[in-house]
Amino acid sequence: MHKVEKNIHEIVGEVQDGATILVGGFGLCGIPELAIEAIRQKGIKDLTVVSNNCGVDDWGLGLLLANKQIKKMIASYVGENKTFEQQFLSGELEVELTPQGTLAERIRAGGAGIPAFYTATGVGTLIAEGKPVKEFDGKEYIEERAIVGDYAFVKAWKADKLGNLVYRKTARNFNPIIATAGKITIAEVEEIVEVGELNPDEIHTPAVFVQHVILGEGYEKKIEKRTLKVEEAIG
Amino acid sequence: MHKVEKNIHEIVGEVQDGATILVGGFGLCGIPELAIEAIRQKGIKDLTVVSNNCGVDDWGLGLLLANKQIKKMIASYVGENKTFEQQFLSGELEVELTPQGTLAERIRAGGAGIPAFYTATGVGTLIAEGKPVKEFDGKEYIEERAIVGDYAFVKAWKADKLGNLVYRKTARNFNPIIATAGKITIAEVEEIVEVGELNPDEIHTPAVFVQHVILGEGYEKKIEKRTLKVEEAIG
Amino acid sequence: MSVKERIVKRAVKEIGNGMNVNLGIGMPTLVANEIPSDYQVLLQSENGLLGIGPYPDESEVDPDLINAGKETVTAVPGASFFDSAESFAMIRGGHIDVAILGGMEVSEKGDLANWMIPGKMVKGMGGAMDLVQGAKRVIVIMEHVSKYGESKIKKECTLPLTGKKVVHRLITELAVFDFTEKGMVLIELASGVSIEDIREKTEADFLVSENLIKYA
Amino acid sequence: MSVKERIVKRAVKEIGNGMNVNLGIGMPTLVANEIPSDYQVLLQSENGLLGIGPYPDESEVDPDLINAGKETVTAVPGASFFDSAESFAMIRGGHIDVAILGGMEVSEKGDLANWMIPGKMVKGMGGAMDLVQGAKRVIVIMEHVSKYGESKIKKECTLPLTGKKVVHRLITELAVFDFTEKGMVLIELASGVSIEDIREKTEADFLVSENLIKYA
Repeated sequence: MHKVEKNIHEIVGEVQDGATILVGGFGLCGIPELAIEAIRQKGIKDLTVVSNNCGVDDWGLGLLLANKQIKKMIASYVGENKTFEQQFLSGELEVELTPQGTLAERIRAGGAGIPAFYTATGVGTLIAEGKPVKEFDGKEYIEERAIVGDYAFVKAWKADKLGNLVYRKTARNFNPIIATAGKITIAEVEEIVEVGELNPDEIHTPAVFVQHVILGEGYEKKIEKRTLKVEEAIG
Repeated sequence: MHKVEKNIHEIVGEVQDGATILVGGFGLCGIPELAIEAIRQKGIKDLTVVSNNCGVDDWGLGLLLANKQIKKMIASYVGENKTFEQQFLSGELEVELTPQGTLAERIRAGGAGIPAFYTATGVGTLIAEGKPVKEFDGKEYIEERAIVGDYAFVKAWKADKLGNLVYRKTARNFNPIIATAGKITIAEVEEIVEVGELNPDEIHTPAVFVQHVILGEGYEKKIEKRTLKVEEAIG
Repeated sequence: MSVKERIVKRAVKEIGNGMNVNLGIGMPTLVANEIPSDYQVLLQSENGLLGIGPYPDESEVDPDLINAGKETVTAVPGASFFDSAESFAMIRGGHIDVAILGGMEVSEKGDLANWMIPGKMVKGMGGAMDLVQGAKRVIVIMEHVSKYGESKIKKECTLPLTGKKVVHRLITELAVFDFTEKGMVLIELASGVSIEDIREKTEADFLVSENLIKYA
Repeated sequence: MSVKERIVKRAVKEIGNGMNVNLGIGMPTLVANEIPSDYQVLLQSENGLLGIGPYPDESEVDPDLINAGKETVTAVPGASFFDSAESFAMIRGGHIDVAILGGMEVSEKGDLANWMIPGKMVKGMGGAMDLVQGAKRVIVIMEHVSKYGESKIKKECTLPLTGKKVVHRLITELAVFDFTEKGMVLIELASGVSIEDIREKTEADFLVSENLIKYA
């Protein structure tokens, strides 16, 4: 079934206030720019957002934060965003900080029908508070729960019209697992090819996980820390 | 560090009697033929073998079974092998049948440092006996434990000299997860290319998981059920 | 039309256009041939393929390309390959729209037994236990009675279970049942079959749907 | 040589040829520059890259290629990209030989605190909690005392922990300690530093190795 849609605004229009959305990307790398902008324009409120980071003040998920659309954020690192600090301190924003590997595994578990798993990550720290602890082979582990989203928004490099996805370099990051963990998954991509053009051995996200594909244009792909070779930087 | 070795027999020579070995493949598809033959020749005994199937009477893991080298088998389906039945009924062979998805997830968990996870698979069946049960969101799940092997033997299509692996079609199957779950992982491949020749976006198993790479020759790739289009079969 | 053909022709109606479907080994595999040619359906094979194609001709046979029944197959355009953990993430995670499986016994509660017969050699459950728990809809297809004339639709399964309360719909050559909160419900009768015929050949208790469909 | 340089030059000795290594953000990142050029070391970046290369020149800058510190980087030949779940499977599963991380406080039991200061804005732990539990060896590098002259090596950490009993080795500009069953052991002194100097600047109790190495 071809899944290519013309209009991200139509799809985003179905997202209800209060929804849980999963958003791909690491920092500003590999984020679904179009979806974030469409959600901002639509003004959907009280969102629970699951994403490794929360963008910067004027880009990425920072746009939704600035617009006060986020009620709760589940992330591993939010240090690049000043708006975040303000809303958190004022109590407007609820935050669940999760170790990055645990966040990734919780999302993967959500997509894979695993309701909970054990990890040593966070044992003996604040993260373990309130979580069941169990010993395996003499070592302590904590139980972590799966995450599933009402919607998952991912950014891929290429899609075919069935929704098979291929990512590029480190823009892959959380996107493939987030694609599996949304009840509805929307992929925005830089290029759409005909069915059969992607090598089936090289597909990162099989079409079964993707409900809608959107062709994006004019990706800004902002860079947070443009770091150059020292010779170049000086020279 | 280049990991290409000349001699599978030397590596297999390090495997001790009583070791737990994980073996890739589904049926006879994508099995490490060389490693199995080397283990047979070396006569390593009392092996615990984790593999989805146990080959057929005269090929694949069936060779080790015929040679009475397997003490315990952890698998999801062993119905293609008559030797299996004899040894099982005579009590020579211990068997732990595990649902295929649970087997795959247990192996993945072993490679990923997850000691245990919950699944609905097998709830209310023989498989659940003796396993902790826990309810999440009103539904029952059973706890399943991770599997780690002393050695993991996989078959890939191509490797580079660092040990990055690429698989071909459904010969991928259990191989990538098994590659992650061995304390020592040995990959045998049909072709070895120079470092840098594999596209980093298309690598299925990153080099970190692989300790030794062996170039195989003369793969038989036996077919269990050669099934043809009806027209062709008749015509 | 043979009993198998009848069942298969009814079973294919469970597959909608655009669905992702897993067909079990044996009779369920035959359902693939009946899928309307204008449908875009992706067939999943739990060994790591989404988009099973027809059996190959001689020149296409590839030992690296098999289905979960270990038969040589082809892959359709748009197919993808993946490892076994991802394959069962698809299945367990509820991404497969329909799984069609064979059965040895089904109970009135929707329990399924289809993997072992005590006393006979245990072959293993393969992916069946995962499929019945994970697929959005689980359709069992089987003959209504055993070769000894015994009902395979039981009050309680006598064989070891594959899954408990997992069957959504059961299709036999005589009837179709749904499993609901209220119990097992007869929803369709095959042509020339009466409710009494079904009662006689069915050990399980069942309700009769108000919208019972009879095939003329 | 600055304090940082000293620490970094000592830290690089923890990296052996052929290892897979994760370097934390900040000072640990500088260790990469000191790895002998004839070593084949793969640097892992937890956002999904094994084989980090040097920073790019202008023409190589690619917004799709960053490290865990969100800096633009390159990838070495033989590098691979993967998703975040696989990246932490690598880390949590014990496939990374060495992780070198910065620290705010280390306790004599090998506890590490390096992610939050109560009262200051919480930024998040990123991948640090996974790294300290998963890497085969966890090396912490930090200055011996705070800018207020207080020992950062504590009897008990005062800051919230990143991990409990996770540090294998601690490297400061003055000394190197190992964490063993018997307790924290001083194994190396920097040039011109005495055991008494270390006792004075270290709140934690420690043993002195019989094979204490002194750098002339």
